[in-house]
Amino acid sequence: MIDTKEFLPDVREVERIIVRFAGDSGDGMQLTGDRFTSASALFGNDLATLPEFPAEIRAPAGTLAGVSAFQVHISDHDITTPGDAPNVLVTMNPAAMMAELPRLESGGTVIANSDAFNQRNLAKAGYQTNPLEDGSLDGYTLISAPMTDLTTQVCKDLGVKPRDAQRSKNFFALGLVSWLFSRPTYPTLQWIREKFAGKDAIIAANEAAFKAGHAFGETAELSASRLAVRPARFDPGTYTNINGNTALSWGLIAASQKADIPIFLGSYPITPASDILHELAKHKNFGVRTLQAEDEIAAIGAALGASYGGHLGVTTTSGPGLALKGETLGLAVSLELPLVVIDIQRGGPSTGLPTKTEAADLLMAHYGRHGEAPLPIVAANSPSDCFAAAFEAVRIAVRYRTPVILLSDGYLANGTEPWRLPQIADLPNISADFATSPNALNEDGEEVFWPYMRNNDLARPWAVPGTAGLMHRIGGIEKEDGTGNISYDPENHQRMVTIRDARIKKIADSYPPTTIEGDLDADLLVVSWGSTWGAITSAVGRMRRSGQKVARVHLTNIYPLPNDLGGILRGYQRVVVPEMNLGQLSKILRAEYLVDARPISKVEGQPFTAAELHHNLLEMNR
Amino acid sequence: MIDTKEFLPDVREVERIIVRFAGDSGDGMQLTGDRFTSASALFGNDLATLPEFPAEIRAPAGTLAGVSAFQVHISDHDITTPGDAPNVLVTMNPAAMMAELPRLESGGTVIANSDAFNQRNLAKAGYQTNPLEDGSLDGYTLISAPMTDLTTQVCKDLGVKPRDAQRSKNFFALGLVSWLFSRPTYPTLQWIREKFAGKDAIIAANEAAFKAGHAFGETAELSASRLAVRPARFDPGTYTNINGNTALSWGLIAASQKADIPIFLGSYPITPASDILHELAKHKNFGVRTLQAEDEIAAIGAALGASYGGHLGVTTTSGPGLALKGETLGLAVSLELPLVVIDIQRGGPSTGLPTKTEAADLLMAHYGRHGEAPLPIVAANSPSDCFAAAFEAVRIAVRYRTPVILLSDGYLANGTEPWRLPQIADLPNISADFATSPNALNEDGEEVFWPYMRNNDLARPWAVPGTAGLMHRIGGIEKEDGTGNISYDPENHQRMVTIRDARIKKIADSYPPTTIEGDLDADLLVVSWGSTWGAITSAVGRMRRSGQKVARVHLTNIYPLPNDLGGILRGYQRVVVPEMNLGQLSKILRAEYLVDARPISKVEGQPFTAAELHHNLLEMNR
Amino acid sequence: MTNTIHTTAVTTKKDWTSDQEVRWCPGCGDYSILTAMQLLMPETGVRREDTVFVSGIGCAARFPYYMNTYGLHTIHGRSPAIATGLAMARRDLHVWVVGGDGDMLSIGGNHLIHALRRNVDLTILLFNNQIYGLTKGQYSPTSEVGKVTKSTPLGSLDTPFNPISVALGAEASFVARTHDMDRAHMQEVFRRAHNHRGAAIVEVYQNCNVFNDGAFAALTKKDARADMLIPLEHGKPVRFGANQERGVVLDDGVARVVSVADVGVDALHVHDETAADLSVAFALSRLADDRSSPTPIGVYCAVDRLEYAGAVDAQIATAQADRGPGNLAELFTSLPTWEVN
Amino acid sequence: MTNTIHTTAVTTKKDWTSDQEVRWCPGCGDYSILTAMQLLMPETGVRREDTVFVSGIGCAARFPYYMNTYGLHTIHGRSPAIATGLAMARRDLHVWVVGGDGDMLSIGGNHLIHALRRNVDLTILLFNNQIYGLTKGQYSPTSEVGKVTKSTPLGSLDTPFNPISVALGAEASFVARTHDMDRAHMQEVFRRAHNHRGAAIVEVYQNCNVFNDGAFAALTKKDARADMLIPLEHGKPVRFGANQERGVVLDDGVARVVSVADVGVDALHVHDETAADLSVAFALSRLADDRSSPTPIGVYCAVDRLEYAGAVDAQIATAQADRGPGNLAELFTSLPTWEVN
Ligand SMILES: Cc1ncc(C[n+]2csc(CCOP(=O)(O)OP(=O)(O)O)c2C)c(N)n1
Ligand SMILES: Cc1ncc(C[n+]2csc(CCOP(=O)(O)OP(=O)(O)O)c2C)c(N)n1
Ligand code: SF4
Ligand code: SF4
Ligand SMILES: [Mg+2]
Ligand SMILES: [Mg+2]
Repeated sequence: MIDTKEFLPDVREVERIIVRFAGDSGDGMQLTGDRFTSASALFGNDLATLPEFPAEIRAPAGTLAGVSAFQVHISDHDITTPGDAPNVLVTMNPAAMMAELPRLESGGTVIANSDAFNQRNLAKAGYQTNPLEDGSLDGYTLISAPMTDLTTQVCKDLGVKPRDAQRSKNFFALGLVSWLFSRPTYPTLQWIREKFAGKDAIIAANEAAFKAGHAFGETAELSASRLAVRPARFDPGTYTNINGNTALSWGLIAASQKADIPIFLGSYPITPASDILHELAKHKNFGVRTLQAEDEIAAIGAALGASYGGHLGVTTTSGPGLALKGETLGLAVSLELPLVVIDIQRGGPSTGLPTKTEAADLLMAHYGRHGEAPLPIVAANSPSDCFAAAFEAVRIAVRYRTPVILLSDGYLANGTEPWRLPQIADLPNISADFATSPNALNEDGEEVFWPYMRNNDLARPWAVPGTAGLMHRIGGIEKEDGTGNISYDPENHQRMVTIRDARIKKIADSYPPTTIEGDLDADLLVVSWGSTWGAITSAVGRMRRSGQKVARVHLTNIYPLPNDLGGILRGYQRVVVPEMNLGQLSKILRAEYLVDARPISKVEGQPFTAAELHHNLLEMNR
Repeated sequence: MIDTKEFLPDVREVERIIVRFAGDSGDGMQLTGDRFTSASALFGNDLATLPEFPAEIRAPAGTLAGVSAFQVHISDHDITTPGDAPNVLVTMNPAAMMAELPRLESGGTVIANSDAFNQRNLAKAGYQTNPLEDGSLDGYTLISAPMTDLTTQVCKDLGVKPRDAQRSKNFFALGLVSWLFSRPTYPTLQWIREKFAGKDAIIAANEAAFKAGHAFGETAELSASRLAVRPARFDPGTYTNINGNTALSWGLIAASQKADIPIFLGSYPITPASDILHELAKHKNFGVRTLQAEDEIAAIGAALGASYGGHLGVTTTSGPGLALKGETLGLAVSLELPLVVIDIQRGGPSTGLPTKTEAADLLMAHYGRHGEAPLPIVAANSPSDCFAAAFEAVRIAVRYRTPVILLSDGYLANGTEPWRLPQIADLPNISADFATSPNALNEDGEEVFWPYMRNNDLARPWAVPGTAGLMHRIGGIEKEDGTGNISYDPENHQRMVTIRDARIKKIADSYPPTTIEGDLDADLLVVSWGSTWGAITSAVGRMRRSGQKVARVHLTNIYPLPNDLGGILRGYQRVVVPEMNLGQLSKILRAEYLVDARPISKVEGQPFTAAELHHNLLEMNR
Repeated sequence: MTNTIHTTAVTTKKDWTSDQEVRWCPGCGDYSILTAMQLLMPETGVRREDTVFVSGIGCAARFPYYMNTYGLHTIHGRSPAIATGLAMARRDLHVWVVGGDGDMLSIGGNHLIHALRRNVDLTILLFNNQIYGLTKGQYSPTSEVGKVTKSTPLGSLDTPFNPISVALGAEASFVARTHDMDRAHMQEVFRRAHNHRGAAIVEVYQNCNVFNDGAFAALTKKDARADMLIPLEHGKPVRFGANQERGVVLDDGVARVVSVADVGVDALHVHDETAADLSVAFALSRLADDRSSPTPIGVYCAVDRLEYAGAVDAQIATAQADRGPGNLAELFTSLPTWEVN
Repeated sequence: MTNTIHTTAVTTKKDWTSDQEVRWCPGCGDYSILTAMQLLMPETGVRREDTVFVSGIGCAARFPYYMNTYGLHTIHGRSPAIATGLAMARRDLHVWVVGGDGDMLSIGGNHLIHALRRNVDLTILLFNNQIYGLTKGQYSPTSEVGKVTKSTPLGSLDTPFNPISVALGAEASFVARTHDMDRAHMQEVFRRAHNHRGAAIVEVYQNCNVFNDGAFAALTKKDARADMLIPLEHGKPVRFGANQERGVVLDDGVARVVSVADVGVDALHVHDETAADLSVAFALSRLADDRSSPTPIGVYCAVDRLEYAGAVDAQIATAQADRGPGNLAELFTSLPTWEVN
């Protein structure tokens, strides 16, 4: 634990800083960024991160395709995005400079490993001359250090092989940046010792590199001034820095514990969803069963089979996988069994941009099945909100006996932010409420079990195999209302289609009232869903600080929509819907409420920045 | 050929008659209906038919589940539906009576095979007493004949085995009905001789039964009067009576001939689409290749592979299969290759009602793929219109290099109507326009081939393997505009998403102006798509004949919608959309045009009747 | 939902018969398979509520409706995958999977072979009628080359699968074949499959009298059986014929039918169903390459190897023993945390 | 688009190399496979424009981008199906299919086995690295039991497929194995596969040095090969070892490694790749059941049987000969018609 009062007085204080680490895939930038983030988290800053990987496993060293980057936004107040233009850019090679410099704020600081700017690397990156020397960085603050060389030197007497020593150069960079932003050093030093326990040479090399970088900052005559960001004011509690996929996995585990039904995950690896499989596979002691199935259809099938057996069936995937699951989802709709289907969206169509973010699966989630096959849809707003969204998805699935689609995206999956650990007792209970006895009388007055009798929620009983006396047979053919027997009767079909529709719509009765944030009396209402939450929060904040009136509603439950939403929308002159697609939610709102909801679209494989949204909203408010 | 002037003067003339043949699956009702239809077609009536099969292959004899029915509507004027309530119901056993009597118009005629109304069959059908005797048919005209017995008797001396003789009783029924409606007899007699050529005993039995039925009508004192329907006034030409699946298959063949590219059909059997596979498999002499694939995914995959090779890739399925094809369809969208995907819709969700009709796959056709993956959608209106719709789908696919979804449904698939054969020379030409030479210059000024260069339609070149100099590599990862090389560039992705969207929207520029039928100055506009066309045509006709004003627009091109549609919709006070789903097109119209389009829904596995639509429209016009 | 296996129930055939009307065509081979199953179940002593039949789509797949147990009629081809999830979740249940040759080998082929290699505790019955029944008569992946059907008016060109070979190629631990004309044989083979630990697959030659009548008559009709069916019996020389006059030898790795008189009894192959090496089982499966030659029936192999669901449960038990049952508070604090007061 | 096969081109390796930068990890086994292919192609004499590489998704599946031919990079698992359509439509082309063990045996397993049984004229290369490379290191259907990966932190429990056995169980007509450390062997096996009429599948042991480094080192590293790889050569006794001191016999249907000194050369199995009965090929495939024992490489079987696309074309030709080329007017009047004047 850190004393959040501790503060360094000898530096210039700023509210927030955005740092972007960029280098070759082999340069360890993700780890460097992660360490910097952790130190900042422990220090008490609010923060948000955005890792960006190349699409190739290992693109050729030194090329533009191989650039790996990690952006972190640290702040002394509540922030919701990893920031727009970085203030500081760390570039470990020319390719990183070439690829990332355009993002840097004008006048920002560039930190470069000058050793990497040799003829060969410059050529690979497409530079004719060395940007560190040819004046093209005029107007930026440049901190150039021979990181490879200095690291090799400090490692010389530590018994470290030169190749390993060179590898530690990212810790040099980390040390330098830590100095620059007055980060405490001990969390990193401690982490190095724990992480590499047993590999003494590596520990020594990394420590030495880190300290050398820190010392470089202290001793060199740097033109950049040293900055610090105060700890943010957080609500009291225990915090951890968490990414969306981990939060989502934990949300599932927590809900499974609360419902007292074990998780069964059927999954097939796919970026950016695989990490949920990896995370859940670690927690077998929670009774979690994971199956890496032969494909996405088998994955959802197995999950559905487990749900039929009384487990909490879950399946995780991304767009291509969800497209494959449509037929089985239809069966789940017809069987009315709990099932949680998680889509971590990525750039499409087809294979698209597998490592980039997008939110264009919303209409598929709504309509990607044949026939009238409605099901509820929940979306997560931020990395840590993935916990709550997963919990909500399980709540709905279990209570209403229905498959639920939970939408997240690549940005939430890998991005991190501080998360206040919930009190376990405060988590709502979920009741599986398995059927244990007959629920109807047949014509002969005998007690029988009818699998399609319904409760007040219009939900049917969940009678799991092994329960004596409740044997029944169900399937995907239309069922007779009540008995669940096969029925080809026209009126029964109409009735069942209507009931299936009504029971999903009824879920909205269980929502809390919709919250309108900002200026209730504004003309402009921003409606949104998913990971746009953070950027919109920032942009709306900027609008309001500059005196512009704007209201906003963010939806977690996308289907059915909240009962009070229509009334809210009709209360505003203009409704805009920023989306990482061509306007999918706006389509739904227009159809549902006949309100002229206008999309603000971005389909670049990258999240909105607060600045571009601010700009858009300003236009709308004119 | 028939002399359409021929007419029988000794009977009462009516405008139209609806006859429904119903019996056990083993009773040959489909064949009987078919024969009656053919005789009527040759006689020159307009007609429309609706076969209804039980879901089981051979349900237990005599049960309700085993009832098979065939309805035919014959008329002296243009009709568009198989009719609402039958005027005459033929029931070959008690189960057929139990199941079908509720449909009969009040006061209608019941024809029954009294031999089948024995204790055992009555019990199986759930009758306590015999409806032929207990007075429950009072109010109907009952023609009861011991068909089995009479048939066996006339066959006695023909050397026919008693079992075969019994089997001929459907021809007795056909003979009786033919007499009742003054059908010419020789087409049926001729057909019997051709069909059973070589099986002399069967021919003799069927002929004898048919004649006996006819004679029974002439000699028995029937309380029903003999009716006749004059030939309809058709446009001059050659006609054939065709069902939707055959018309659709022929439309594909015709388009393939016009485009001079052979059909490659990849398909997996599924009701009610299988008959297209069966039909196309017969026409190998047109160069048609058919593959019964291992599943629906392989089916579309193989079709796409064939399209890549320069063939006309086609895949046929129903809802469950289309749900499976979503991922590959996304690839086809990304590859921008011609492909025709045919969905013969049936009752859903899941396995649903496989032998019943429904039109609830429209939103899946629009949105059943991840990412932004737009593609054009065409729908057929009537059995014979399936020809034109298939032709249109091929036209769009080839010209715009895109997968097209063609929607039909179970009702169109099996229903029949007269179709005037088109003049082959009048069929529009379709040009494959394969690329044969480079289309760009690279940086070094060399001629190169860029697979994603576009023409005025925004369509890309179709360069098939085997073409020297045009070697290129394409796939589902995002492609650089022009070159088609893999690109992860954010702006390129935005550009490509936008282009893919725009190129599909542009297809609407090739449509003829939308036709408004009925009263242009009405308050009420009926908008529709698919197989509702016939019932709406009838209902709108009835409205207008009774002095009610109503306008209607029927859409063949569902996506992109016609450019002039928004203007049309906004010109009416009320817009209603009858659909065999919960309101899918109405959702799209509302979102697109912010017009309060109201659905009229029917999801009973059966088409709308003109009467119920008439009733609905009257309500709307109040 | 505890994973204890109960095997104490005393029941009769009637107890295992559901109240649903059977809807197969009169004369369909599926009836006798159903009877064999309903007769077998009381003998096993298992409880009805612990028994689940899972199926896909097809005539065969209607089977679960007729058993008075839990039943899940799913979608075409997916039953092995769905059953895998159920069996992994609930080791206390007896999970049967029933499907046709199209369901299991065409659209469902991949799920089938993966269930077999994983060796999930499932008893899989493949009703092979060499045709698509429910969709009214298209050829299937087991139909012979040249077959004329609705979808192959000029004759099919696809070399069929041999289901036994496919299963063995997929590392199946229990593979057997029986046919719908011999209720006692079916019952015995089903019993063996039911008792096997791991995935058991039984191919049942089944007559579709509507669309492919007599497909197996040359093998299974009463007077053909002695000459055309080769019963496999563990530990015994492989012999058949009315007078046991024919037998099977392995000739440089290939199984061949010989006259016992020619080679002598000692030269005959002695069947070892427990052989961990599946080579011989595979060689035997090749005997049935066309329907004019004698076909082995019975248990080709019954090998004991790692069962999947049990192994999954064992990993869970170990994890819980090592780390204690899951504790949310511990989970939440497993990443670095900090306190704010 | 005429179905004539051209085989006249004179080309060099460079002609077969596309302008796309190769994006595999440095050291990946895929590089040497690519080189083998680019070296082979000029020797075949085929034209580049008549050659198509079709692939799914995975590291292996990037292959088509690097060949200067037509190339189709499709979606995960579907390449055998997509290639089937292409090969059926265009018999004049040489269609290659490339994919990894996940692509071909996990999600794509069904398409693969159906392509094999149909015997469509495809040359299929399965790069088996026993891991999911592109998705960063999960186990695959060929990974060994106990493998610890991201998705199996406690070790995998799934019995792996033996790709050769799977292919043989699926009636494959050409099955071979080679490895990424022996370019000459790869080239020869690829050539054989390319020349085969029908579906040919080649398993290539491929090293993923990032996620599964050294998976095959015990077999393929230079000094192990003589003892651990058993070269299959048609018509020759199956022998191996630095001094040819070991060999393979068929012992009551099971293949076993023996010392030649013990049994004598004449007792060794003489390899017959043309054997229509796949039993022996299957028995040989079982030798490789774990990586500590010697593994056969080379051509397991190369059997001539009905090729699918050719048979389809023949049906079309017959139909056209019998009924004349399709005539629309005739088609339209093939149902009963009537005239209205
Ligand atoms: C996804 C999907 N595709 C196709 C079908 C249509 N279909 C139902 S059963 C069947 C095959 C039936 O054959 P088989 O599995 O051999 O069973 P049988 O009827 O012969 O017992 C098919 C193709 C379907 N229901 N779902
Ligand atoms: C439908 C779908 N599911 C999952 C994925 C993710 N995915 C891409 S490649 C791959 C497996 C890669 O393994 P393998 O086929 O063995 O190829 P390798 O990378 O090892 O060469 C997976 C699961 C995908 N692209 N599409
Ligand atoms: S169609 Fe064939 S398999 Fe199906 S129920 Fe009838 S006889 Fe049996
Ligand atoms: S991840 Fe493995 S298989 Fe993929 S390119 Fe890298 S080394 Fe090769
Ligand atoms: Mg079958
Ligand atoms: Mg692999």
